[in-house]
Amino acid sequence: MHFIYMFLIMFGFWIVLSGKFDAFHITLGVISCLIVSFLSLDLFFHETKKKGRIAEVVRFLSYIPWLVKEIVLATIHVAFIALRPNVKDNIDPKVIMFKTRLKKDLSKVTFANSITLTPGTITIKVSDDEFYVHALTKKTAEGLPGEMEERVGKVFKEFGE
Amino acid sequence: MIIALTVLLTVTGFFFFFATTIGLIRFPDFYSRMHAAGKGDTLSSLLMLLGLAIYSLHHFSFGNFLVSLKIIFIMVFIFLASPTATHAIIDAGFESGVKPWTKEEERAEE
Amino acid sequence: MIWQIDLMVLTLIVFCAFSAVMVKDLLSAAIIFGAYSFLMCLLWTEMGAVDVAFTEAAVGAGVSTIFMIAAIFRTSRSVKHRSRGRRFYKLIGFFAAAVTGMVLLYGQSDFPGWADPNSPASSHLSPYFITHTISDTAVPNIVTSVLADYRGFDTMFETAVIFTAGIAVIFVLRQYRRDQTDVAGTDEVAYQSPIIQTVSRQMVPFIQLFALYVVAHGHHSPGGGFQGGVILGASFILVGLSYDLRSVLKKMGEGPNIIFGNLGVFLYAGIGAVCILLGANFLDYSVLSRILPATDSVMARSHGILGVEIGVAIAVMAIMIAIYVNISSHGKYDKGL
Amino acid sequence: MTTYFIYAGVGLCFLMFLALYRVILGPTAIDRLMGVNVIGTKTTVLLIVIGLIYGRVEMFVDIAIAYALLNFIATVGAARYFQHRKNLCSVGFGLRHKEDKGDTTE
Repeated sequence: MHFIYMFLIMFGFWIVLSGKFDAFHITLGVISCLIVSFLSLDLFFHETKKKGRIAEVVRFLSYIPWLVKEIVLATIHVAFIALRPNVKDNIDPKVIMFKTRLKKDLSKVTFANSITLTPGTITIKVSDDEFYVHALTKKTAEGLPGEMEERVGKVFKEFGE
Repeated sequence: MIIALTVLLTVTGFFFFFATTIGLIRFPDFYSRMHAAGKGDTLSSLLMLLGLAIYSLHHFSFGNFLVSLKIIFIMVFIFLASPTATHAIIDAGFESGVKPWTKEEERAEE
Repeated sequence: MIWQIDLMVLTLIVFCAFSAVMVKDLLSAAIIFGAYSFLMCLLWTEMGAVDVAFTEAAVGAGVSTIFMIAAIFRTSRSVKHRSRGRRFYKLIGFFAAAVTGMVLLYGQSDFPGWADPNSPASSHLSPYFITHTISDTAVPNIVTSVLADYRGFDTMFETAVIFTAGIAVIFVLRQYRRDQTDVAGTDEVAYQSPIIQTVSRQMVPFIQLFALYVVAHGHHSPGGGFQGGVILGASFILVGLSYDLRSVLKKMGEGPNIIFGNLGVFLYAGIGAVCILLGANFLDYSVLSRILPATDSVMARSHGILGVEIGVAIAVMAIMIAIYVNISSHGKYDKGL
Repeated sequence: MTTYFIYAGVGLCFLMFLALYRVILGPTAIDRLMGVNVIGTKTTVLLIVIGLIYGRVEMFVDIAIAYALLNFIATVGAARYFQHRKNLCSVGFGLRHKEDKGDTTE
């Protein structure tokens, strides 16, 4: 079952890459997709999981607009600091540590990368449930884990429901 | 219309590239420089690539549409890879024991 | 050629090259050399040499940087610094380099100008390739048809050179121990980061498919066997980097890898040998139309090129993996970078 | 529009000069790695810009994809080095620092 999913995803990617629809190239595409699916199936679907994957993808996509908004804010934030005359007065970096309630690897990864992309914070290290985060200012440090953890948890159905 | 959008997106992206590269030079320590490098690169390259993807739809044809899709694939890839690379670098710095710059230390030195 | 960008990139390259030579720390030198390769690729692209740029992007920017870092990881990171008694030798070295540079510059004046339409290459050879490629081989990308058909013999030995390099690395570095199987070593520490592991796990299949696309579409777009093979090898290297060496060896063990390397070269030479058996010259693919169904001699050349490219890709992929595994594990196949 | 893209390309090259400051002057190896990563993303964009100037994007976009992929792999590879060798070995130019301490582990 996973094999078929993976084959279809790979074949879609091949169509985008190839852009040629004669029989010869389609055959090559099918062979290539089979080879890749055979080679990397265990990498692509690591956690053997039940249904609900599609719903998860949909929820993840609905999470992205919020993330994009945060990225824009983050870049403006950094740009603002960088272009102002005295950099050292405007920042007050510190490393903070907090524990997360997220369990799954995938949600931890999403959370960590979201932290990296949001204003003034970068994930330094993730070990088990401890997150080490470098924050550029005091204000951004206080905002963690906060709203984002809720949102990521909702995407991956972490907190029961 | 398409050209106006392209110019708008690329100029915005270029501005962010510029600002964060300035940040790359001006920030005091490794970690805060990484803020500039990681965040700035992601958004600005996404914006510029989006502008270029839209521009390649200028003369619409199926081939150009596929080119746009490929550029969008690069965007998705950068969206995933850039924060990961940032994390890899900053983790390497943390592992090898780079001291973060803090305001307290600055004051103590004075 | 866009001279504004050309000038800027060239200046950047010179800066990079100088600092890569000047810096004492070898790891920094390797990293700066990566930047040098990036810019070099940009320069080739900007000059219109797309296939060369692709090779530079695949080999120079990606894989060779990792090879160098792995080599530094297993050896030493700093240059031995001797303060006295070296000045004389340095002076000799500088003098030799200066003389060679001057001779090269002098010899360069006899070359035809950049893109000179009257030079022998572009008045005799190139027009033939440009006008005959489609009618001879039905391959739109001239570089591919020149590499794999018109000068197929040359490319075969290029593949053999890469194969020899891989064999040499295995011979020099590989250490066999009696109490060890292929997948040994229990003290391997994986990359301590779930983020990098998860993201690269999702990316590896796409990288592999892209590599196969590059191989299969060498006829129509830049790329081909070499580039596709390197990227395919790089995907395995990424597995090794983000997990550990064992997961690479689980996918591509030592034995199968060497077999693949041999198979690639064998495929190339074998296609040539089949041509001899069918009564034509070595690597004259047009005669393959007799055994391939529903192909005329033009399409046979096209398919012959594809077969050869696949052979190159397999060989290059296997050799890339072999070199990475051997360098990064000191030939012990236990712990990677 | 071609002129606009040429200016965009020149601008990106100019930004690469700024990033090259970090690559060349360090101070540590990991700062250099950061600078190289920044140059890498700019190059990916610049490749497509050059493609648009030549009007042959479909050729250049493949290189840009390969580039983005391999930039990531190289960065991970270089970062992986520091997982096992924990010293940064802060050295600058041979011109500025006469005595290098060098790597002492192993």
